[in-house]
Parts: sequence; structure tokens; C-alpha cells
Amino acid sequence: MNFTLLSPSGFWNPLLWIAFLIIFAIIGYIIYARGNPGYKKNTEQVKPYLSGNAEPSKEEIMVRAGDIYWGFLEALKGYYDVLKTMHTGDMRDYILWYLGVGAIILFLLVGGV
Amino acid sequence: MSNLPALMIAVPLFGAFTTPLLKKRYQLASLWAIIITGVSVILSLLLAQEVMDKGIVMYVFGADNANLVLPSGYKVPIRIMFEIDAMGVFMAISATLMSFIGALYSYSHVKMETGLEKYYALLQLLEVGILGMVLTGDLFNLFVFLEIAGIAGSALVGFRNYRGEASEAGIKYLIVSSVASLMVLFSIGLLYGQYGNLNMAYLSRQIGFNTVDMIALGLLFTSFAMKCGAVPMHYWVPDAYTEVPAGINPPLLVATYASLYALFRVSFSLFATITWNMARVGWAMSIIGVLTMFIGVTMALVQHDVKRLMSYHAISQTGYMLLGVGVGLTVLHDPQALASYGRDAMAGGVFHIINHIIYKSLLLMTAGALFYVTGTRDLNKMGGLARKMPYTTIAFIVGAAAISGLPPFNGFASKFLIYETSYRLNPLLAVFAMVTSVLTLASFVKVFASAFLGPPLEKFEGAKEVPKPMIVAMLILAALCILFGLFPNVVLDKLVYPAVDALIKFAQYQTWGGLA
Amino acid sequence: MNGDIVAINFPFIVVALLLALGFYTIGFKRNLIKVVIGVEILEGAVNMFLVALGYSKGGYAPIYTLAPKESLNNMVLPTPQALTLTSIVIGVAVSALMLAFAVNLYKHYGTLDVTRMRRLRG
Amino acid sequence: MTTTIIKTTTRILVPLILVFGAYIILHGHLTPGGGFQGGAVFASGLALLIVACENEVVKKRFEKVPLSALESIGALGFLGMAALGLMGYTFFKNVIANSGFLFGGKTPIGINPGYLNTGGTLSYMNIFVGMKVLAGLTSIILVFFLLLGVKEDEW
Repeated sequence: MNFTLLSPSGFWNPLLWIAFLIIFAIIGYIIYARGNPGYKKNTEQVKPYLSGNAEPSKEEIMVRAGDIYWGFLEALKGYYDVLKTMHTGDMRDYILWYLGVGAIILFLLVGGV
Repeated sequence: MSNLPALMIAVPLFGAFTTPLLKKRYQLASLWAIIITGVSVILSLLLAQEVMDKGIVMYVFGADNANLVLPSGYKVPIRIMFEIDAMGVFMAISATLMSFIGALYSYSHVKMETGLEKYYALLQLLEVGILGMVLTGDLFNLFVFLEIAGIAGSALVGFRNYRGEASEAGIKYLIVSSVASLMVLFSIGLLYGQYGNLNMAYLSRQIGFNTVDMIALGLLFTSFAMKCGAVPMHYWVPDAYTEVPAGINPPLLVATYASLYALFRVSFSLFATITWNMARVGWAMSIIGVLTMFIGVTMALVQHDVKRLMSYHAISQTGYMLLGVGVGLTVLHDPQALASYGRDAMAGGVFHIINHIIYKSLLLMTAGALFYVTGTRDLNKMGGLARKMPYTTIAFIVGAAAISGLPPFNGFASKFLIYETSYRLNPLLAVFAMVTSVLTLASFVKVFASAFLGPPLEKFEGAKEVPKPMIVAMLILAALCILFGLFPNVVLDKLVYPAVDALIKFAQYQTWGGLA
Repeated sequence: MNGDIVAINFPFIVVALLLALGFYTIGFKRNLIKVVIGVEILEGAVNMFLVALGYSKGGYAPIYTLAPKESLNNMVLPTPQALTLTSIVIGVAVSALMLAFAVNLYKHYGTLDVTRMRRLRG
Repeated sequence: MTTTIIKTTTRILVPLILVFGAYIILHGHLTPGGGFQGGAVFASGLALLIVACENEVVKKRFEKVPLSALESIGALGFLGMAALGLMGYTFFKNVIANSGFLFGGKTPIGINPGYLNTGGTLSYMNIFVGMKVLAGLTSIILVFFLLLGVKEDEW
């Protein structure tokens, strides 16, 4: 059986890819194995150190979904404001959008630009 | 075995009518639904075998035998008939498989709700609607099944009637789908008034170039584009997908793509003989596709409701299919370009349909599992669930890698084809497609980090893995993701390229049954 | 002559008016029940279009039971009427489902104002 | 809104409406109409009954009527009639016509006075569809009536 997917200007062979994956996994494991084995579970060593302050509860300090990509979203605020207001949630607007797009498509097909 | 196409409709219909009789015996009803949908999976595979062997399969309802298209004395086909080519059977396999997975998953996911016999009846009715849409060769029949799928789907969207939001999403979906189907019926009337027939193959040989035809094409194009959630008519998709029970998400996705199938069928088989206009329609399709994928993915990035985020991704992935097939449609009448990249572009688009159905159903089902365990869909309130739900986590990782197009999962193979071929048409299209892929990965990293990683939270101390039927349903799809990714070649050769050729060689579609 | 063209096209003019009216009602009325009525108007327009397509002047209804002699070979095609009937049947189901949703929405939101049914957005 | 006028009118009209609905269903293969239309007429008669009675009376009277089972049976009968064609022919093939079975009389060609004993599976399908439609429409009306139950006279 031939597993190579030929595209117009390239190819993709999953078996080759898996062979490379195994090789790189072995290399990664070798590097990992040469690391310092001084890590011990359940000791003082693994606790976070916050300048002597008590550690706040996990729920307070965890990274929430809303915080991820904050900078990215802040930078594109204008774009998102427009898009969010476009989704009004009003079912009549859904039909009006349909009419608008239909008019454009009909103009393209019938009007013949 | 010659009655296979009729059985495809009759078996789920039988299931849909018998299930309401099992009042209050919910477990029995769900088992019955699983059996019926399982049988229809087997039937669709048999049908696929037959189509691969014999080419286009025909089934004339009510005739003396299934191939009697023109009874004695008739020059035009008058009976309702099914015409099943490779593209139709490709969609039929997806539909039956996803209904089966949905029924299996629902077995434990909606156990606590009431009125389940109606739920399963509607699930099978939705399957009937999709199967009818993809198998039929008759325009009016297409409308009828479109409406059946729309009604059953919106009733399921509003299934949790104790939530106001569910009814809101249900009526939005219903109004959108009924307006779209009425406009489809209007354009069917326009075609019927001119050519006096409803058979698609017969019509496609008659259609010439005049204004009324173009109006009909425009109306059909816009209506089906709205039903498959193309920007800027996509607003119903996140509303409906968010509120529907997670077990219905797989068949509802297929219902959306059945409209996409109808869009392709109309553009290729019905109107393909109009040479000068197809490049324009193809460009419109590609541009709508690019807009769809970009706006969909950027909106997904800001969501913090896990199912809403994933439904925006469903919009964005629809863009890939529109782009792939749009590129193919643009060069349909240019044999050289078609051979060098058009056919592969369409293969990418069509292959992406089944890939996307598989991994997006998987992802929406993991979202349903999160909802089942935590009782909320808000990502801000989740965290540290990876250790509690190991199987769900594995399924989620596979799905997320597949949707972002990481090798060796199935999303990679189809996106690979789409990138290359859209680059040949216009490099800008490919750039947008790749940026979309990057953003997709970014937003799934967000879901993974906030729901599964992080310190274990106290409120989820007693959280357990979801029940077995849900796990089995998810793992089946995860296995399919990996299999399709490892052997894309086999799937492409057996399923996708025949489907693409069925669309491209429209002349073959027009001359069945001695109509030539 | 001009009057004839208007008379022949009269059903289609009505269809166009009904389509416009239906889309106007869906798009600009605030009451949910009125939006539902708009969908029904659209459906009426499409049904009327199909029936008008099937009409031919001087044709007889395609029923053989107790038909007059001269109706032989002069019957209209029954297909558009069959299509219209099917679409009416579907329309009944759609309108019943829409009204059921409207009742449920009124229970949960306390209003039928479409502009206040916007919990799903953004 | 149950006044004496409505009750009296209902008492006279309902039997007529029901008979007319049954007539339309049975003559579906001969005259305009058929299962859906006759079922709708039949259901409108039942709707008149529902509207003319008080809430409690309606609830008590319709408690024992297996409307949804009737609906399922109608649909299954339709499907079964269609599946009869699978015996050697195709789905929906009219195997009963001209067979001498009930409703299987010889179908005359051309203009005729209309024989009830013809039509084959069509007649059976009309009956089943009529059953389904009258059950379905009645349950829709019933649900809306009980849901929005008008307790007082609000006119």
C-alpha cells in the first residue's frame, strides 16, 4: 500500500513523519535524562516562595480564560468592538443580513459588473 | 439489494415513528435509537459499496423496477427519484455515522431530562432529513427534506425548554431556516415555471443563460450559504450550537453541511453548463470562504463560553471548505488549471467536510462532557480537570490538534491540499488560510490551559470521569481522527476523489438512465 | 393591450407585493407574533406563486370524477398544486413550532418584544 | 368564553363537521382533498369541541385519548403501505390497485362517475395520513388551549 499523499507541488507521508517523531523523541529523552535528579516531591522544595507571605488560595490566583491573550485582544479592541456589536442577537437582523447579501449576489450575477 | 436507497430513508423513519410509542421507558427508547442508527450506518456502507462498483445508482419511487426512469411513452422523467453518486454517498456515510455517535453519546448525557422518547424520535427524523437531502435527485424533494431537517433540528435546539435561551436559539434557527427554505422553494418555482420539470439532471441540461435563471441561482446560492453559516449570515450558528444538547451536535453539524452539499450540487450539477458565469460564482464562494474563516476564528478567540467558542470555530472551518471548492469552481471550465490544481483544491475542500465533522463533533462532545461534570459552560469557572477526566482530556487533545492542522491528525491532510492549491489561484487566499490555522491553535491552547490545566480546584474535588457510553463515543471519533490522519491517501482515493469527480464530471450526471 | 399584460401578470405582481410585505414584517416589526406572521406571509406568497404558475386559461381541474366532456385534453398540470399542498403542510408544522417557542419565550422572558430577546449575542 | 350560543352551535355543527372530514378522507382518491385536508377538517371539529368546553372538562375528556399513539400508528401505517411495494417492486409502488382486494377495484380510465372501491394503497394512505393529522393537530390545539388556559371570560 502506498501511503504517500501527493499534492501538486509536494508530498506528505505520515510514516516518514512518525519515524522522525520517534527519533526526536529519543533525542529529547536523552537530554531530559541528563538533567539534575535533585527534585523531590512533597518537600519544602516544591512550595512557591512569595517573600515569606502566605500562599493565597488557588482559585484566587489561577489564570482565567478571560485573562489569556489579554494584550492581543486589547490591541485589536476597535476590531472586536465592531464585530461584537454586529452580532446583535436580534433575530430580525439575521434576516436583514440575508437580504443584503442576497442583493449583492444577485447584483453580481444579473447586473453583470 | 436493489431497494437499498429506499431503505436508507425507511429505516430511520421507522425508528422515528416507533420511538414515541415507548413512553416513559427512556432507556429502551435510547437503546432503540442506537440500534436503528447503527443499522443505517451498515446500510450506508453497503450503498457506498454499490456506488463504487456501479457508478450512479438510481431509484425511482413507485415504478415497476428501480431503474425505470422513463416509463413507456414518456419523454421526461416525472416520478420522484433518488440519484446517488459518490458525493451523495460520501455525505450519507457522514450523516449516519454521526447520528449513531450522537445517539450513543446521548444515552448517558441526557439521562436526567424528561421527554426523551421525543428527543430520540427527533434525532432520527433529523437523520432522515439529512439523508433525503443528500440522496435525492429531485429539486422539490430537496426542499421537503431541507424543511424536515430544519424543523427537527430547531425542535432539538429548543429541547431544554426550561431554559429561556434554548427557546430563543430554537426560534432563531427556525426562522432562519424557514425563510431560507421558502426562498429555495421560490427559486424552484422560477425554474419549474420555465422548464416544467423538477428533476435536477433533466433541468441541468435545459438551463440556459437568462435573467430568471440567474435570479434563481442567486437565491439558491444565498439561501444555502445562510443555512451553512457563511459570514455575514452566520449569526444563528453560535446561538444554535451553544444551546443544543451535546449529543445532537454531531447530526446538527452534518445538517449544516448537507446545506453546503446542496450549495455545491446547485453550483456544479445544476448550473455547471453556464460557462461564462461560473468563475464569478467561484470567486464569490472563495471570498465568502476567506471572510468566513477569518471572522469566525477571530470571534472565537474572545469567547469564554466553551461551546460558543467551538461553534465559532465551526464557522471558520466552513470557510476552508468554501475556499477549497470555490477554487475548484473558479477554474471548472479551464481544463489545464483544473487538472493541475482545481481537482486537488476540491478534494481538499470535500475531504475537509468529513474531517471537520469528525473532529468538531469530538470537540463539541468534550465540551458537553465538561458541562456534564462541572454544570457550567463558562471557561472562567473551570480549571484543573485533566487529572479528573483523563479520557476526555485525551480526546480533547486529539481534537484540538486535528482542528489546528497539526500532523499527523486528519485536519492536516486536507488543510495541506487547500493551502497549496489556493496559493496557485491567489497567494493572498493561502495567507489568510494559514493565519486562520495559527489563530485556531491559539484559541484551543486557551481552552486547554483554562479548563484542563492549572491547579486542582476545591469545588471540583468530587468530579469524576463521564460515564462509559460518552467515553466510547468520544474515543471512536478520536481513533477516526488519527486513522484518517495516518492514511489520508486511502480515504482520498476511496471516498473523496470519486466524490470530486462526481461533481466535476457533471456531464455524466446529466446523462443517466437513457435521458441523453 | 397594456391592460392584458397587467391582467396576465396580476398574480405575479401580488406575489411580489406579498414578498416585500413579508420581509418588511419580519425585518421591522418588534412583536414576535408579528414576526411569525411575516414568515406566514412569505409562505403565502411562495404558495401563490406556485399556484399561479400552474394556471392556464380555460383549463379544467385535473380530476376525472364527474368531469365535463370538454375537459378532456384540456386539464391543467396537477404538479404545482401538489407542490403547494406539500408546502402548506410543512408550513403548518413550522408555524405550530414557532408559536410554541413564542409561548415558551413569553414564559421565560415575560415579553414578546424581539429587541429584548437578546441574551445570546457577542 | 363558553356562552349558550356557542354551546348550542357546537352541538349542532360538530357532528356535521366530523362527518364531512371523514368524507373528505375517504374520497381522497376521487375528489379534491385527501388525508391532510380531511384530517384538518376533522381536527377543526374537535377544536370547536375543545373551545366550547371548560378547561377541566376538556382535560378530563382528553385524558384517556391516546393522541400521540394514534399519530405514531398513522405514520407507521403510511410507511407500511409504502413498504408493501418492496414485494417485488419499488418503495411506494401501488400494489393493491386492480388487485381485487378492498379498495382494489378496477380503475376506469377517463371520465367516470367515481367509484369508491378503487385507488389501492392511495386510499389506505389517505386514511392513515388523516389519522395522523387529526391526532397531531388536535394535540397541538389541546396543548395551546391548556397552556394558555383562559380561565375567566376575557372578552
